[in-house]
Amino acid sequence: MKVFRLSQAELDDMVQQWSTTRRVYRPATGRQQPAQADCAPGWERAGDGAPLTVAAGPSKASVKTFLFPQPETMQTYSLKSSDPDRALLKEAAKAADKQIVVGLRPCDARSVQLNNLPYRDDPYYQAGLVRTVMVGFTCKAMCSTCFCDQMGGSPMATEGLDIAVSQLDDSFVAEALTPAGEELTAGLDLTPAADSDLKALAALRKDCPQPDNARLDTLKGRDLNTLYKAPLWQGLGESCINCGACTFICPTCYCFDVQDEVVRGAGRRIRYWDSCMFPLYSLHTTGHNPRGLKMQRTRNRFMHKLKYFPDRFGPFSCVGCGRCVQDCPVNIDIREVISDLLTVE
Amino acid sequence: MISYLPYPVRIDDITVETEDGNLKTFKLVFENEAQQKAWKHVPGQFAMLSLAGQGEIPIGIASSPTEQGHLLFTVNRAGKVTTALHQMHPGARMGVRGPLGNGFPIDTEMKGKNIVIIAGGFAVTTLRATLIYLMEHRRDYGKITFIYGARTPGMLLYQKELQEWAKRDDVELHITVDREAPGWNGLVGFVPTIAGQVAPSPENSVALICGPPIMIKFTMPPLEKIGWTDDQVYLSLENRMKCGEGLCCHCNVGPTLVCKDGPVFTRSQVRQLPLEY
Amino acid sequence: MTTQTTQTSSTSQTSQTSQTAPWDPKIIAFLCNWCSYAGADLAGVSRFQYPPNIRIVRVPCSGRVSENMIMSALKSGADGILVSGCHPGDCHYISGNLFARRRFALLSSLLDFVGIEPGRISFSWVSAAEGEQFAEIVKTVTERVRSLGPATRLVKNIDTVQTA
Amino acid sequence: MPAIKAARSAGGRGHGPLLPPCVLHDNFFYRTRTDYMPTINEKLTEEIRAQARTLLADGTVAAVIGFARGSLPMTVKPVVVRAAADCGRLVWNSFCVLNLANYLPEVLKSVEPPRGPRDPKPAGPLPKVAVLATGCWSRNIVVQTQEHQVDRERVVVMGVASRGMVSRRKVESHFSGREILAVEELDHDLLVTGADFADKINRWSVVRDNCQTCIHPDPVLVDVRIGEPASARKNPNPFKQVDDLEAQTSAERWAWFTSEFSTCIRCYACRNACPLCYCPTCFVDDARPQWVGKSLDPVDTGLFHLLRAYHCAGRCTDCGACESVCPMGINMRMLTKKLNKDVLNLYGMEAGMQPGSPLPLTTYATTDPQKFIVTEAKAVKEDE
Repeated sequence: MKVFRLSQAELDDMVQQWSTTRRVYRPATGRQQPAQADCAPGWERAGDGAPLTVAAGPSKASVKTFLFPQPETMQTYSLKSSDPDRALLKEAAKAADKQIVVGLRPCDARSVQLNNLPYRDDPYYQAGLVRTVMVGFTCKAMCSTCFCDQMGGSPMATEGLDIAVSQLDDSFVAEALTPAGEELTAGLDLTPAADSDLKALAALRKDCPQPDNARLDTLKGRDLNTLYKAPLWQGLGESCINCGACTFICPTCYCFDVQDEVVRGAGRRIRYWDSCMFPLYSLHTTGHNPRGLKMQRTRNRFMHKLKYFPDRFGPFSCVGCGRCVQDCPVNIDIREVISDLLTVE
Repeated sequence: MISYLPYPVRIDDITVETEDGNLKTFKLVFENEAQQKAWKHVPGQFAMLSLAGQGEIPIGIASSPTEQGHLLFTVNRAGKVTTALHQMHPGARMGVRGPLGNGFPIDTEMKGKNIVIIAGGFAVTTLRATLIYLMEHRRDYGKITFIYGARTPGMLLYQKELQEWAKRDDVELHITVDREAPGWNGLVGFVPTIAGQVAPSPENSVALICGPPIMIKFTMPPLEKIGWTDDQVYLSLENRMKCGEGLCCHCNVGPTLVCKDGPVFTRSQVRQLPLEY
Repeated sequence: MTTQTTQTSSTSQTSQTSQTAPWDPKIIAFLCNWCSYAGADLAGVSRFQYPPNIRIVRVPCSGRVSENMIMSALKSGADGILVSGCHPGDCHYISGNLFARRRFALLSSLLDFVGIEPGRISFSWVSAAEGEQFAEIVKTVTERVRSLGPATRLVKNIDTVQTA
Repeated sequence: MPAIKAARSAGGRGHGPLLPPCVLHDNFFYRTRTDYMPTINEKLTEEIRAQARTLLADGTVAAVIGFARGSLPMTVKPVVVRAAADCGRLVWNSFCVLNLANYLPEVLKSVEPPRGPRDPKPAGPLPKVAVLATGCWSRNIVVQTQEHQVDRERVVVMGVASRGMVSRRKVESHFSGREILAVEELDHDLLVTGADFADKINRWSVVRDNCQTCIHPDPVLVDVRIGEPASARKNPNPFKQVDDLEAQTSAERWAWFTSEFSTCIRCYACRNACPLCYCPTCFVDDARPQWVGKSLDPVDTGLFHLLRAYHCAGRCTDCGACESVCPMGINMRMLTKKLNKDVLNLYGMEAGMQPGSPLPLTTYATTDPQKFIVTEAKAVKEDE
């Protein structure tokens, strides 16, 4: 691991240098910018010379869009009758060049690891992991909606990052944590961090809230059916409008739907984000819907995050970024849901 | 690593199975011989049928692994993809992705046991695969009882095979229709009633039940009365699926993913799940 | 986040052919069965010449044409759309075209508002006896669309789709 | 790292450490003052609670749809109260941006005695539901009645004159993204507090665009009056934003449209927050035929928004819920506002203002303008 000390100007310069040879993305700054042609909503290309500032708290859009694009072209085909390969599906050509995501927070970096539990055998996600270098910023302060420490993360955590940038008083310390991260810093004229910087960083890390999920872990031992039948879902379901806002801004929601699109004889099969909040999600062709009620769908989302996923993989499927808390149209607050679930008899 | 790319296949033959024309059996042949040789499935598993421009659907494999060289799928016309599939002709290209799911425990729990197969309507498809497999490996299993019902004689699938099986003395066949019908000399009555009359012994036995939920609901009490337990009964669940690999989460019933952990479950497993199927 | 740079062989063929062949407008015409379709028929029988650019979709009534159909045609790459029904008062179903008139007025205004060129989508009344008028309208509409050039706005093109 | 510690050590409310300090009672600081006078909204809150209690206690209604306090500043949570004892949860403030009419059909159904799909309707009147309604929400109830989604007989409208709801986004952008930990509401000002700032801003300056241009703040249906009726509001041009855009060229408008909707993530919050969107299967969910693709293709996103807006033509009351709930801050209200303008200009109608007459698109006049018809346009040209 290599550690460097950077001023703001040096940091900007480093990003600028990267952007000459690679695509570098950062969270869209200020008011939502019109998406650039090749950017997902909420992200923009870095390297335009503007100083890199990362607002407190998680970025508006989560990092999952880079590993789990919306949409992902899975296969392509032709439906032209003249084509001998008519209706033959072929793997879609994929970009393989490295892309750099700058400015994600430790919670998002952790979400990449969590999603990797179900997606460890998914070719597209794995290819995305290989080609995406993540340059994260640790959090100097937690927002009032942040609760990463209670979900097993920490504002100063580096898990999942290739380079972790931490702010000291007037400068930054960049830790190149992985070979991919070291490769990015190689060849750049960077000042190695002094012992005093390392000490200050260690002190920050020691001082910040530590992962503490002891209280939540009691959920793992609870009987599934008791939680499933808890009365709290009724009220939640009544407030919920069943939009997909929470699931689409959530870094750890990973459901997808698959669909074919054909335009003038050229077709592709795509997968795109789906939400268990939508009635169509579980609707059978017969018209039967196992989760036909709003309440059942709301319950499914929270139970998946807090019970089904941990039962299957261990950790909770939530990193405590607080995006859903901020943006839920009807103020369904997962922290309240957790608190209420903990008190279910 | 998962591959979402379907194997290219050709429709070799299409059989209209039922009098209403809504069920057709598609005989599919691999375009690539190596892929055909590599294909191995267990009765009870399903595969994704893929139509370029339409989408993918999960369908139970109706052919037994012992039927070499092709795959059979019996498809009910219901939605977008199945309607398009029903309009296709022999020779057309489509795709198959799989096999997916767990299948019936033919080599484990079922081995050496008496097998009772209870099927209703067009849920018989994977049970056809199972029965053929069992008959090919007849010595590995005990007594085989096959109870199958449909609404009318014309709605019975695989009628030719049913006649052939009826001639065999190593399979006990009970074919029934819901109501009296002209020209039908066989059993009349709902599957649960017939199952109660046949009263298969639970001794060293395993039951595989596939059919509409209402049939399963009423088939269990008569069986329980004569001593069947939930652990002996295997059911096959269905839910909306997209990936078939346990990723897309569409088919979850509580923590269980039908596509990955199922579709075959024992009845005691199913009873522990929330009612989301 | 990455532009899909590589396409299937067939897709690139498509774009090549569309580049090499001279562009000629494709216009989807939704014609009411009782008046405009008969008007088009009459135009044919009476040998009134009109441009071969329209592709006719016969509908029971102009009131049957929904915004979904019009937008779907736009999305699929139609350069122009013509919806034609009976003259007000002549509707086979008494008032289908009068309901349609309100809906089309709002739709064309909304599409104009978001920047779809006004000439792309046209509405007209043609009776079964107006073969010549039908030919005239098709000429007018075709010329208008031709002067606008190929449609690009709201035309779906899966070659240039972003993947993130 | 004192900042992190501060956020943590402040603890939370009774629920345990998950909730940070911002969930403290919004008016906590204000109430401790000696010169305490209840604000307009506090008085309205008390009145709502009292009326709801009465309605539930005497059995007039089986449920009351209202708002409860949210967990963050400037949020409220829509709730259905079914017991008089729970009416203390109800609140009224300037952040009630959701349209409660959206919940009405479903809650009406939930209070009916359970019955199977083929069972006949039970004899006798079905239980009623009370709902809070401002001008626009009450107009939506009118539309719902006209469209037979709601039985007017079963609804008790608790009419509140709207003073204009505050846009959370406007407040946040006023403080350029600095985190807001508490907002106290006075009659004409908001006291906004963050970790390192406290400021007083004028309430009207951050009221939502649709409320600022609203000319019908007072409910058109009132069964139980809450507070005073609003005085008539004059607005020289409620369609100013639309007019400004119309003045631009076609290419400029297309540029606006593509950039405005490019950040859409297709979460459908706008659709689901809208009381007009009650179709069992939305056109975007149709598979046969599939009208609109489902991914983030700009064409599909654009088509979704155009068709969604168009389906609201003649029915939209400009309540602004769609815009308020959008997590990406898209101004999709511009499209419905444009349609509202056309409906008013062409047919002289405003949604929900004429309870007795049919909706504009379910009727016609033989004299409807048809300038856009090709035949006619050509004839006019010939005349010239």
